[in-house]
Amino acid sequence: MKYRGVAFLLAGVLASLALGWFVFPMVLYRTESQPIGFNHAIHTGEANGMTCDMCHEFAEDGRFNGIPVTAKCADCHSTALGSTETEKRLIEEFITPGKEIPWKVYSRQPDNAYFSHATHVMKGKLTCEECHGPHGSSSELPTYQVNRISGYSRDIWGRNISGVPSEPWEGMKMDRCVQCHADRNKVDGCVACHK
Amino acid sequence: MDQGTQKKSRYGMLIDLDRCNGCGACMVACAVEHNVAPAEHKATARTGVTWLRVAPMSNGGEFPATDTIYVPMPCQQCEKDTPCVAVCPQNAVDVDPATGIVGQVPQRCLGCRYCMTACPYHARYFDWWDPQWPKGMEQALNPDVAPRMRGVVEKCNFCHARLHTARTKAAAEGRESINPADYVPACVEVCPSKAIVFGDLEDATSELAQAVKHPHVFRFLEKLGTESKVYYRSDKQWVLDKAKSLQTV
Amino acid sequence: MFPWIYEFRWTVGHIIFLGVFFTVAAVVVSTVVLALRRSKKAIADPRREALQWTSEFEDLPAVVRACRHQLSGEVKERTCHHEFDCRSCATHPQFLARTAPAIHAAAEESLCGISMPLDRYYHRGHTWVKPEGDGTFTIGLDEFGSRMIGQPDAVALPEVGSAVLANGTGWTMRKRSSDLRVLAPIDGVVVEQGGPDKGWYLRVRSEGTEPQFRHLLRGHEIRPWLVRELERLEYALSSDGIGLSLADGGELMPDLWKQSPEIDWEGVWGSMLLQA
Amino acid sequence: MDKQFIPRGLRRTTFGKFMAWMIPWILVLGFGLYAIYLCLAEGLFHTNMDNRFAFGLWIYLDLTVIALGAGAFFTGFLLYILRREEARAVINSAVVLGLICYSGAVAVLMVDVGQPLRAWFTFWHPNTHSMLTEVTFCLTAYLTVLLIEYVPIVLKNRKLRQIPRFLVFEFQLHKIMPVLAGVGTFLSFFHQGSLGGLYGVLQGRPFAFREALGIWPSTFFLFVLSAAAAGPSFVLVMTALVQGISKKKLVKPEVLQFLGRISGSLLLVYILVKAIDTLVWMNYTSPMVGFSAFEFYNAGSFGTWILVLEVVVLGLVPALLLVNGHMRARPLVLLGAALMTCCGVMLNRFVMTIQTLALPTLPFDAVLSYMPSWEEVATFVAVLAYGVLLYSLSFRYLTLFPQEKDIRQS
Amino acid sequence: MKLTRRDVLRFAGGSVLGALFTPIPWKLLDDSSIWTQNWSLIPPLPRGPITTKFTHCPLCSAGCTAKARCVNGVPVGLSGVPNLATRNGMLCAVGLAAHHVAYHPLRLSGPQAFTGKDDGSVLMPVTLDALLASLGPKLRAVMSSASAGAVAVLDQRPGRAMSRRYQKFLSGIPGSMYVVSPSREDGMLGTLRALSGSPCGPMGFDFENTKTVLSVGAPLLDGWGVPERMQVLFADTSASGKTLMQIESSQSRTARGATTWLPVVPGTEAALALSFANVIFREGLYPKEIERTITDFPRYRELVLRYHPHPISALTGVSPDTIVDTARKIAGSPSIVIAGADPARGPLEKSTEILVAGLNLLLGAPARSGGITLRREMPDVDAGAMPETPLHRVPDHSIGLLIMDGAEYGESFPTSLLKRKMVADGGTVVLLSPHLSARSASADYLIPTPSPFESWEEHPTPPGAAAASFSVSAPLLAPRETSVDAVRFLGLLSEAIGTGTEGSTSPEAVLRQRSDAIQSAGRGTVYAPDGAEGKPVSAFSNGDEAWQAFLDGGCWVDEPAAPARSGRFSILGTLTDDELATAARPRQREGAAITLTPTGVRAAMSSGSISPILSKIFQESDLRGNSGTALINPTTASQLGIQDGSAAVVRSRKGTLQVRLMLDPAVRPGLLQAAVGPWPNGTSGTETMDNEGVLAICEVQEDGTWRFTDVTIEKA
Repeated sequence: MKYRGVAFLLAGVLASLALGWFVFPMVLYRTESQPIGFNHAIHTGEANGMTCDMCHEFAEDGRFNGIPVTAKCADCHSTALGSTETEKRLIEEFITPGKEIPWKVYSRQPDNAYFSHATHVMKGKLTCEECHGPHGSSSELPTYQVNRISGYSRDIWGRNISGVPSEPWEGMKMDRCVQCHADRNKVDGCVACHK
Repeated sequence: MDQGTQKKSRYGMLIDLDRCNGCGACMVACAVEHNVAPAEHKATARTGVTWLRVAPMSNGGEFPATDTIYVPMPCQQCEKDTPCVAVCPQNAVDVDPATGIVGQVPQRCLGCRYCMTACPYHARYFDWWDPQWPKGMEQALNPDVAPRMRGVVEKCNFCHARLHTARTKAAAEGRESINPADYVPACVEVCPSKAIVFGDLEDATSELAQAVKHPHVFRFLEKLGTESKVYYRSDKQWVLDKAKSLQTV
Repeated sequence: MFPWIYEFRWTVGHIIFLGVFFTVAAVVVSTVVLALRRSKKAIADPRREALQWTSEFEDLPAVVRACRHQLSGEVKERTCHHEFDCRSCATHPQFLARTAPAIHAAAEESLCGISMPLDRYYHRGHTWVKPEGDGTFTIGLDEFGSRMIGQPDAVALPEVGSAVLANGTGWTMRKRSSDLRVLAPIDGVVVEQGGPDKGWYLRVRSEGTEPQFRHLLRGHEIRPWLVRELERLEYALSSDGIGLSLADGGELMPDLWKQSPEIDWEGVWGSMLLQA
Repeated sequence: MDKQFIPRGLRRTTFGKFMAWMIPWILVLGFGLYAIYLCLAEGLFHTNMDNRFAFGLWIYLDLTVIALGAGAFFTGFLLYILRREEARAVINSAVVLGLICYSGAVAVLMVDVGQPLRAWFTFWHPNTHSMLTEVTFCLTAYLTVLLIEYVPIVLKNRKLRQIPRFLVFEFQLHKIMPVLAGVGTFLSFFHQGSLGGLYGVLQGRPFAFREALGIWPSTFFLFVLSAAAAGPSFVLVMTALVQGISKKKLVKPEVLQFLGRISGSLLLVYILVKAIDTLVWMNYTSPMVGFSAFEFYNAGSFGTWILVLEVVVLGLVPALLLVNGHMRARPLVLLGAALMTCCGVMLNRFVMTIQTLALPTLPFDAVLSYMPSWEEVATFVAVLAYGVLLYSLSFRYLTLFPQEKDIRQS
Repeated sequence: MKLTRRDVLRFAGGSVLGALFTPIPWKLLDDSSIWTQNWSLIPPLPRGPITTKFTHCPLCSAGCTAKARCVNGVPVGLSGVPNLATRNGMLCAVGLAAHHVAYHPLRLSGPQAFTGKDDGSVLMPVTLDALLASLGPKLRAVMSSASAGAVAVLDQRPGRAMSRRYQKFLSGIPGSMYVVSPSREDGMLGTLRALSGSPCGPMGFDFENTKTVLSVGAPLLDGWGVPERMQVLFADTSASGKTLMQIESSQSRTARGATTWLPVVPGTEAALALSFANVIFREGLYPKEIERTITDFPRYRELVLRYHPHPISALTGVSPDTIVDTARKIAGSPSIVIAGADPARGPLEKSTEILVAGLNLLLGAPARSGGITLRREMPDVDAGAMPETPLHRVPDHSIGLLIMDGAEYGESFPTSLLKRKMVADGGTVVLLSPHLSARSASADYLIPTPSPFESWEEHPTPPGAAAASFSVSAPLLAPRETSVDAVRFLGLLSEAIGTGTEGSTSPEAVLRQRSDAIQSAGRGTVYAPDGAEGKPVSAFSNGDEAWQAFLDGGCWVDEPAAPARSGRFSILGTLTDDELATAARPRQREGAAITLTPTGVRAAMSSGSISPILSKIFQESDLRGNSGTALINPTTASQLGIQDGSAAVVRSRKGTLQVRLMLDPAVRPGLLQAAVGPWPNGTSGTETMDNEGVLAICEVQEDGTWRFTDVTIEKA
């Protein structure tokens, strides 16, 4: 058989490709569930018309508080608003006992990275969507996946395993910071973003 | 920061050796600020991690004509041909063009220690051990500074985390530049005898820029031409002589 | 390292440094690739055979590579650089011109009981070739070889119709656990297979022009050669650390290996059959 | 039992005796591997290096073995580029020695760095101004070249060469060897230089700092020269050592004399340049930054004697012995002078690495001392054992000295 | 189709080739390198809201104001609050990491008791009930038998509201004793107070208004009193216009910072003091009215005139001119003469303390501006009127059961001193401490108290202060479940012996009592920690307001005392002629053995009581010696053939000690200054509870002092 050798070679290539592009991501990432559901769309939609910074707020010194504390939720959800199962759980498990919700944060950066929301949002005039995409209008929380080796959320690398973002906001690796800074002619030392 | 609009700074320090009495408050504050782990049992003065080291300097006289001063020795933030920057094989060290601060990125460092041999001030420290905190003490870590792992080099960066905080505050308040009062390194803040002046050398009106003009102000190993930004001052003649003669042996 | 990595700078230093590095890497890689490609081509017979001989010849000890004119005493010391192929040697004809071949009356040379008939040509790898006059040539293992090896356990001869190449593999023999490659003395196409029992191994027909025997030993060269070969055998055996007496009653013993079977006979036979 | 693997025509000791020689070294290697495991798994506190003595025995070892391992590149250079056929007698041995030196050095470097898993960052984000980057790139590339050069030697093993593919590949590779030798020479030239530059660029260490010629400090060139001078001497010494241990004559005396002559002439040039360099340093470089050169030598237990020892006793003297044909003709003198040359280079590397770090820079510093820990020594010895093992295996099963069978047979 | 080896190889080759075009190798490389950058061996940073709380450093009597930066309410950093109108708030090295103490590895996990002292068994964990069940009968036995010794409490921070609780507890037990630390920084003021012929209030030093300070060994610039107060006043004497003269045998940090240093032969300080007085007398530099107010003036004068500078110069090693100049200097300007010692070195000899204190009386103290001032008594809570007895003045073998409050001692004392005070069979010792310490070995019972920042602490007037003050440290951290505070323990103990409990039952309530007392006294001002204007106490309408002000980190400062009419004092006190005759003997004898003197850092002599991070100054630098290091003069060392950093064995009559010797020209030849603790990270192999370091080999003299011990040094 003339092409027998080539056939085996190709079979090997194809097996690798299948393994690498389909099986590998499944093995590399572990899916974890969020403690409770959350519908951003309801909050930001026309009915309520909330903006991002109403919950994800800045402290007085510019420090970004990130995910709001339960007390913030309780401002509105002191009692159940509606009768969904999620709402019931929110009240019973978190608001009433005053427990913080152990959210898993999609965009959590490692401890050694320093990111000032104030500098980027207030001074640099970036919008939330430029980095976080249409997260604020989603009606369901995306699946949270964690890298088994590095422990990072999958969103840091980007949903696309190739590392090439399929959406402009995808991926939050250092390359993206550097690219954005380079595009804007910012000249920084390493410590400007590393702590 | 934006090259065009952001004012360039050159942060520096002036340490008055006559005021320093070697109490060690700066060393402790520095270690707390930067999440340096307590010493491993076998650590010594030569293997410990002290971003700021206070070293005794003796006049060499015999008792009772002896005199000793204490020299706090943080990273000297060399400006020109920064010895550690040039030697690092993988760009883990750089001089921040916006501040003149020599930054060390332990996450990039491979632990070859070439920079340590290059630094004439011995202001760089290697993590010989895995950093270990007593149980529970990790919740008392400073959230603004990442702990380092073993096998990398670390050093003083003029409490850069405090500059982060000051910048964020400035951004939140809509100011273009930081308020100098918001950016004071830990050692400067805690010195009980107020021996350290910190500031921007670029700003000619700053207390620091004025103070370094005094004739009794010097830098260690000035002739090496590294243009370090940590200045010292002493009115004691033997200190001036010794600092300028350089040679020790 | 690469322009798409964020720390890449288009500075002279970067470009020169990395340029040099990539050049070096490219040279190293292409060298290996070139070697691989060439060997892929060369693996085909008969080039491999020629190549193998070239390679082996280089690794032969200098004493083995002594020029036939040194054997005959025409020159004091001269090492062959032509893979024992006097056809390509420019000096060989000069020697021939200077000294007329001695007339050798005797029909055979005999030393230590080894008889070497002089009606044929001898290859240094202990084969002989005898023109049969009908355009075919008989090839066999000389007595030195036969006594040294004894009766082979198996012989693999080339198929009738296949080509053998001078200095290439003539045939292979298996003796005990050793595979022995016997070099063919001349080019030719096999017309008949022989065997140890027949006293010859191959009969070949030369393709095209009449074969030349200039590279083979003959007549007066045989005796000095045989003397050296006996010395060499003695050395090869002694290199195994065993003082083995070659001769019993002045004769090289047949089936020499039986004397001391623990010796590395593969090594001895191989080196006598011109394998490095 | 392994006779079929020993090259034809070579006499090697019995397998039993060979194993008796190998097993102690294997044990030493195992012990060293344990020390390496400790350093890698638990941290470098197992060494006696510290923040002030950040480079220790290992870096010294690296610089030394690479200087001595220069024998490989220089022999290749002599044989393939300069076409000096004398070198063929030792080229295989030199390649194996080079491979051992370089792979040992790289292995030790990987233990020496605190985060070996990140060592590849140097390739990804190289700082082209750093001498260490140059060293890393050249070391990696040259180690690759040495491995490729080692391949044909292995493929010529009596058993392996019976496989036609190997034989042919070996043959083809060998034909292109001059290209690799050229590349190797180029790489070796650079990283020997960069290793010299490693210390020469340290403006914070006035004892080591040297004026630059072009972009490289003078030590760059001094290291190249000294390595080129010491390389042949090392090959000579090792050949003599192997001859002594195996009790066999492996090369013709002319070859050793040839090596000695090359080594001696280069050493003479080196010493001359070194002397000029030292004078410039003493009278210009060092005083300019406020340090008197002689005070360095009078610090602690160091003394001017070290300079005299390095330049005169272990430099000029062997150089003169080696360039003199009459002296060179005496085997003992030849060997002794080569040994002195090697020691001189080792001392030079010691001065550059250890003394540089021991000397104080700040007015309140003292002369530092450093004594390697058992883990460091064990790692060092492991590399030695690895070298002995690899060399012994190569010596037994491969043809390292092509002249060996000729010598015995003639 | 048969699968050949070649096929398998081709397939493998193809897979390798294919893998290069998948994310596998590249992503693994990326992730593994990220792993090395964040690997699990380093802890994650705390995340949460950042807040600021004001408190006071609870580690020593200075009680410096501190600003705590908290994440999730947990303090992650402390800093001083400088320029506070009340009290200086720059923290010292020890205080800057006070928030780590709660995590110290040497912390006690629960109550412990020796379950069999004789057979050498070790402390074993016990339940609190079992401990009380065993301790109660012992206490009752001691109370009921005169021969079993007295019940005593050792309180190393007297003057607190908690101290009053102890005193009250003791007042219910006949024959009990309230014992305080033997060495106190302002011990000389106590001596001065005792010299008064009539009842006299507490005293302080008016450093702010003084011109000249003559310090006899007091470590003024090395942690004495309130560190920042001293730093600000004397760190730069040329700028402040003040003169600081330090009399000390070695060149301490204070001696270095002082204007002048008088290197004195150890033990001759009293002679030097008398010699100064001699000059003052002969030159008539003293205020004439003291001839009337000093009751034993003629006797003093007669004594002093025997101490002419010339002979004394030979004795003390201080030149006659220096003696004369110094005497003129202190007599010619507002001045303070202060006696003290390195905190590890314990109390001065009684005669030295009295004779130095007497110099102040000679210069017209107390109530002199820039000298010794009188201050008002603090508004007190229900004191049991128990007199304070310093430990070294307690009669030997008189204590049958001792309750030690707080293992931590800003100053230190040898365990052998304690043993000497206990009854012959050792009695019973109960130790209330958050962690193991050197003192734990002498205890029979260990009660784990809340650690600093978990506990309610109060800070009454710090040593040497010119006016009374008070502040509170409210807990920043939740105490461990197993910890038992002192108030609860006293209550349980009272229950166990059947005397019943009374009064407040929580430490908070105890402190509140003091707050209420201040509020009802209506004097002074409470200053908020943020530096705002103070609020007069009279402006607080009720106790709750005042208490809230204290909880917010406020500090109360009393009004200055009215200048008092000079009272009558005895200048020589109870000193006998014999005592005076031997007062001025040089401690270091010519040609004698090496003299060992302990040295230490205030509040940092016990490993468990300080942050492990203090390893930076005690272990990872040459700034301070840790347990097991000793300083020696290079000349002495070379005579002994000792190298810098070498190990040696120090031998005294009490035992031997392994030390690492460091050469220091600032140490007087012939002296060996050995560090008392610590090993801050608690990981030392020798960090057992019975290791008190150099104090174990110090000889306690007849008078209860241990400043100097004759030793020999051998190379190890």
